[in-house]
Amino acid sequence: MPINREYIIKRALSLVFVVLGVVVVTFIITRVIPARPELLWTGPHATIEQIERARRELHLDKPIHVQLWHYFVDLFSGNWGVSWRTKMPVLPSILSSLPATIELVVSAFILATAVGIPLGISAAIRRGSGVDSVVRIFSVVGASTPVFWLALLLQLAFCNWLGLLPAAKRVDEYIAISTGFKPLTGFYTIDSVVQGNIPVLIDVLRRMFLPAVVLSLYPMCLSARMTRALTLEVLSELHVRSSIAWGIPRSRVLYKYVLRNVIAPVVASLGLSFGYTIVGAFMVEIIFVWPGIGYYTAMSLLSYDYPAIIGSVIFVAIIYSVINTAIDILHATIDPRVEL
Amino acid sequence: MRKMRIFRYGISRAVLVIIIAIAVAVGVVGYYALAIREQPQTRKTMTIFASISEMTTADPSTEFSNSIRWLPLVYETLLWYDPIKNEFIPALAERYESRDDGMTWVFYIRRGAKFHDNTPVTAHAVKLSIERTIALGQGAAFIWAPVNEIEVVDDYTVVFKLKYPAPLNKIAASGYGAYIFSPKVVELAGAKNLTDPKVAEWLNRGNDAGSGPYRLIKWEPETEVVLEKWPEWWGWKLPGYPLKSDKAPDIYILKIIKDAVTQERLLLAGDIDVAQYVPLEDLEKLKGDPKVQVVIKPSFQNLLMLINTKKPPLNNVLVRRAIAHAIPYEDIVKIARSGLARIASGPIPHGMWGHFDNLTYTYDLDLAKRLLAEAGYPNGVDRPLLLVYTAGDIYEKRTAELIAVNLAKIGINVEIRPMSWEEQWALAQRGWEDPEAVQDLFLFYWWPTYITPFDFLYNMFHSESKAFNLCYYENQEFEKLIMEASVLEGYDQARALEMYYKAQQILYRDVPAVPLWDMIYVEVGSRKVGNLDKAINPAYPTAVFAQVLSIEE
Amino acid sequence: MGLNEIASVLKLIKSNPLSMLGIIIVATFIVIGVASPYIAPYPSDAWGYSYNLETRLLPPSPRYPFGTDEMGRDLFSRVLLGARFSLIIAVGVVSIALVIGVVVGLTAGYMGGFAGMVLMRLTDMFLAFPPLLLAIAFAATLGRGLFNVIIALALSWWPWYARLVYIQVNSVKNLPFIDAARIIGLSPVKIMFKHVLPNSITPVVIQAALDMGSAVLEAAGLSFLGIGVPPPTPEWGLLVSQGWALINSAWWLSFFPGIAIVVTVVGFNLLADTFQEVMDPRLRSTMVMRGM
Amino acid sequence: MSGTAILAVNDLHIDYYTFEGVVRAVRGVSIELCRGESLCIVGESGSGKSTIGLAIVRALPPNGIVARGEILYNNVDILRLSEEEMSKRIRGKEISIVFQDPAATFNPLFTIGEVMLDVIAAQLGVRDRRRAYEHGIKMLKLVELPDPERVMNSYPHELSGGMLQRAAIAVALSANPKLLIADEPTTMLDVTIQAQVLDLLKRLRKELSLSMIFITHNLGVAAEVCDRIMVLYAGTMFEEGYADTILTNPIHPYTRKLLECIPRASRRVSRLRYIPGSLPDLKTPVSGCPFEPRCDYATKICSVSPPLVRVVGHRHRVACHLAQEKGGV
Repeated sequence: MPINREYIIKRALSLVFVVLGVVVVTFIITRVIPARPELLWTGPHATIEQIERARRELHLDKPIHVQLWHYFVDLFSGNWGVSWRTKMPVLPSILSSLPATIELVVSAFILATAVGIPLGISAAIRRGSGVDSVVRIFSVVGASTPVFWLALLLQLAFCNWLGLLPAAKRVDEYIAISTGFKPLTGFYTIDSVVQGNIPVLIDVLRRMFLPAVVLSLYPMCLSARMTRALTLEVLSELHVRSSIAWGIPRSRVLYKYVLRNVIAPVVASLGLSFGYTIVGAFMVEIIFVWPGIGYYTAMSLLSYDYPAIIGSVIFVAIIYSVINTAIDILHATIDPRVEL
Repeated sequence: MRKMRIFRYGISRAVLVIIIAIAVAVGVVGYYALAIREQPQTRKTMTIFASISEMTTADPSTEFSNSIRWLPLVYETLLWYDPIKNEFIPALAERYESRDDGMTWVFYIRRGAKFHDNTPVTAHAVKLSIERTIALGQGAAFIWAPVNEIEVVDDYTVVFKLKYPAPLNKIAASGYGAYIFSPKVVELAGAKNLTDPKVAEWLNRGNDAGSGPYRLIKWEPETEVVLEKWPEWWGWKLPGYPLKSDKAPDIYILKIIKDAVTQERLLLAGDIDVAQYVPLEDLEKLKGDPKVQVVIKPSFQNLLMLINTKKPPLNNVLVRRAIAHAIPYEDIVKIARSGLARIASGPIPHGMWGHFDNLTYTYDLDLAKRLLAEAGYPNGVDRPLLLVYTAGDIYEKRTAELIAVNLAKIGINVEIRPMSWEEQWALAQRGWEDPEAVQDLFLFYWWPTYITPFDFLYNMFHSESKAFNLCYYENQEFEKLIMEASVLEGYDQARALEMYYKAQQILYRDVPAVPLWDMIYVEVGSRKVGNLDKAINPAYPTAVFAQVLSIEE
Repeated sequence: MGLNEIASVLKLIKSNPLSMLGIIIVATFIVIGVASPYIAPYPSDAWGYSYNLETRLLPPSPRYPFGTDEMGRDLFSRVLLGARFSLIIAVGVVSIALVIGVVVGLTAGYMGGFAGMVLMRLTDMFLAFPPLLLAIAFAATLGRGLFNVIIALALSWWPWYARLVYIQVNSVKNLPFIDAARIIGLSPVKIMFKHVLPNSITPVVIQAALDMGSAVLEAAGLSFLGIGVPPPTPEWGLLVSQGWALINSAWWLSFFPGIAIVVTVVGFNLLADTFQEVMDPRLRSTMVMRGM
Repeated sequence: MSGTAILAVNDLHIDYYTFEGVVRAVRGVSIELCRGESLCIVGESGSGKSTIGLAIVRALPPNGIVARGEILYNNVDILRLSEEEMSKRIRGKEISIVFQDPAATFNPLFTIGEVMLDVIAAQLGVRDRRRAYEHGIKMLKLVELPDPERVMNSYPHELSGGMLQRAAIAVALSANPKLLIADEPTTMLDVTIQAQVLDLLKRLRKELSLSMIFITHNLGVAAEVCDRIMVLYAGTMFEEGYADTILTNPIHPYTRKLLECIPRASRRVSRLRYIPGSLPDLKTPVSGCPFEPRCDYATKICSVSPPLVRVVGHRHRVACHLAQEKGGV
């Protein structure tokens, strides 16, 4: 498989520009749109002196391009402001809640693609059949379901009525503390495996199951729909028929040739799925008391903790851009036609 | 007729295999997830307490908010106060005396008490702690306003000299701003002195400098706070000390769980041991559940509707009175709190010293209409009134809606606006300069910093209390009465009480605010948590004194 | 998209029961949205102007098909009225976003050059955010309220339309009749709005109309996060979120408003699917003859 | 005669199912192709000529369905073979195909070599990749591609149309098929390249003694490469015969029109001729002759009943009501 080093460098460079763009947009939202940005930044308990100080710290007394410059400098030197709610600096709080979110989002994301793509393919190759109808209806209904509503209902059904799964939290403190579990990396699944702590691993998986399933639904439907459409498109292309007509066995054509044609654009579209997953996490984490970035953001939203909200927004947007770049590079290794 | 389907079998078999593989994987994980619920041997006893709000700061001098849920476990004051029995429980002070009509107070510090850093608790530490709190001047520092000077007589005797008589025993028992901590923090934090911001930073990183029965071992203010029993605490060894139990939990965890439903679920699933907020509608069901116990205790927290007395038409006392009579107090208690509140009678809550029972407004729409007509609004008020409340508080939300429905009946339209507390308070602050630009009605909780009627009356109704007098109420006679009463409280309680009553009668007549209901606290605990009712004290709202709990295995 | 495509969409809708269902749902949603204040069985309950101690938290019954809430109000009436707010939000968001998107896309596409590039780079910057995240930032900056929700969502949506218009304009702008208009000496603004726009707008407008389902969904999400429409507005997302507080004993409070969201959005998505099959040449390619 | 026929198509009907309705693309076409012979199927686009080619290798698009008829290859009806037998026994090593659009024939994500090696491995059973590779190089040399090594390792987007078409021919021939279907192989190429590819095909046919079905819309091309010509219109056969017969003595009015459309230097026509009118809608059944609306000689009967196929000479068949009368012209 050709890996074009030049392409990767180009892509990484353009990532820098995308991140700069993201920062500019947040600058517009936070500094240009509000009439008095310092009030949002200090919170209402602030005294006149504190507000004045914030004005100076945010460089609001300077011309706008100087403000933008300082905005960049502050962000890249890790000075993301202080939350009103917790009185703690925003960036460390976000970073400390990062592993919980990654663990959840990645599981959901894997689940979504691992189920969604095969569903889409199987629907496409039996277009018009019962399987196809079921997949189509499922993907439409799934993509139309508010993730928070589904989370509430499944929690009610599985935890309250059936009593099969734990309602919330990431790990049971009883089990964690009594087995001496130490969160080293913050990824509890990894930590428990490394420490050979089976009870914690099982507890963590049980607790992750429901939120991950809920979170995966929307991207799952999205990838199923997209895969179905793409497979239909590829199957109608001439090269499929020519390969078969030349005598390559049909199964080989499907597994080797068609599959890669479908996977390449599906991979390219995973970024959007990821975007939905991580924003869905805002709502799912608050329902399942999952102490990740989503929980932090949702809590900040409930109390209008502005620096924390904007910090989370910038952070998530940057992660999203990075993931998209990684996905583009992955796509380029599958599809030789891709050029910048 | 033959269909030429090229893509008939091949790939679907592969997809089938993938789907089956995933299904099997999910099934296996699911099986383990569901079937194996191995509960390992617990070596330590543990209590998990669900807190509805995140912790704020960890600085005992300035903290004036949610951290009261753990501060009294890690830090100690000189005294604790039991407002229901109206008696003091010795803490770091073994005993105390007041002299000169409440102008001088002497506290005798407990020998053998030490801080978690193993330095002894001394009179000097007490002086430094309180002086730091006063010097920083934040949070509840105002409680020490009467103090003129703190003198260290010897290592175990400290004397407070006051500017005017005041109940310093109650002040010293305050849930905020009265904690004693180790002066060694200066050294540990690498600070120049106690007021150096480095001390606060060190504390807010999750360090503690207390002397209480528990130590802070994990500080994640947004998700959880973990306390561990400190075996060296003097109280464990003191026979007959009321605020302790031999079976107190080894680990006490404060878990932040932001909503009542989840708290209830986790409690029923055994994931947590004490839930402070459960949906009140579910309470009857919970009472019947053998796994849990429901503890109901009166509180000193009440909800009032502050009226903007400077903005027409509310600057007319008749309009305010009409509003007071148009509020369905009984319905509000039934619907908003499922009956778990008492209809307020005056701004001082039931059960507290200074409360009087005959200050309730009647719900009488005819009277309200008459008053409104008399005020010159026979057809109702021509503009909608803005009622603000704290977003996310369902009790306030329901109360607000019920008020709006009923005021509409007498021709007053109300626009309800939920705001975050921060926004709401910021808006209301502007009212002192421009009362026309701010809200008309403000749903407002109050609970005392230390237990005195003065705390309620001064903060919400004295014109010098710009921060919380959000009725913008000014009345010389009233202010004179409560200032005098607060001084008398230190040595002549009967006369003070009489003056507090007069003051409340003025409020009843002027209606700067409508007291709505006094909250009844509900805590639901697992059955294995014994002594839960004893661990709750309305003077320290929302705190559970874990050292009193008795964990049954 | 011309008459032919519209005709084939209609044909497709007639032949496909799912598309038919979509039409029915969307039509019902619009009718209820417009008429709900008049058809709700308990109008004052719907607006939140009443309460009733006797009927608190009743489960669904013939009298109260969706049950009652903690204030004793009929949830069915409230959900019906909710359709109105969802409709207002959906129409508002889509039309504002469309106007911004068309102006930006048209200017960038027709003008081209440096200005066009700058505009499109700006559009790309907005598109670098995951869906809904930008709306969250805007909503947090603007504050709660129906109008602010609409603005926040619209401000985060216009880039999609701008790009769509841009692509359309680029495919149209070099057609002979545009050149002709330019030679005659018509002003660029006139050419843009009189000639370029009408020939490039149809697919964008259709896309926007079908996006109304997503607008309903995202507005509900904002309400759930507490930065959407404030209570006592019976907005569906808000109703679900408020029902959460009582879900252990009164499941219906969250269930029915959620169902309303799902059904409405399904309706729009089914229609969108139908249009997509007709308009997307890649999906269509399997239906038309090839290589004959 | 049927003994030497390598391919016999009898009464073939093919339908496409579309949203607009069922398109009857091929309506009862019969073909007889002798070993070593080459047949041109000529028709306008939409006449169904490519569909027949696809049907012979059983590679119709998913919505294309053979409604009736048989396709006998060496007396075996390949429509009755299973997909597996088709791939194992027929495709590639007996019948192979070259398509019109060389860029779309190759999967964009795979090198030419990968496709070729897969064909060689599947049809010739050459599992050893080096041997297969050598064979592939040999095939690429056979189609006169310069630098075959580079072509092997190139992705389709890296090669020109002409090179791709040569590569496609090489892949199609790599398992030594006996019958090659060339579906307008030159239409999408530059004029100079067209001639080269045609020459190549002619040469290969001789060298490898291939039978060939050459599908084109251009009678001129047909005359150049083929022994026999079949004229197709709206899914039905109008005229079939030896190339020189068709060119010198066309009977069907449509064939004549087609001949008039061939641009010739000698004729000095001021503008290119074309046949007025367009193909009939294939979704609606036609009661008479499908060419009737465009035909200069149409009579009453032409719109009422479909013309029968008549033999008018040695291996010369015509489907026209007027054929008998005008036969002698």
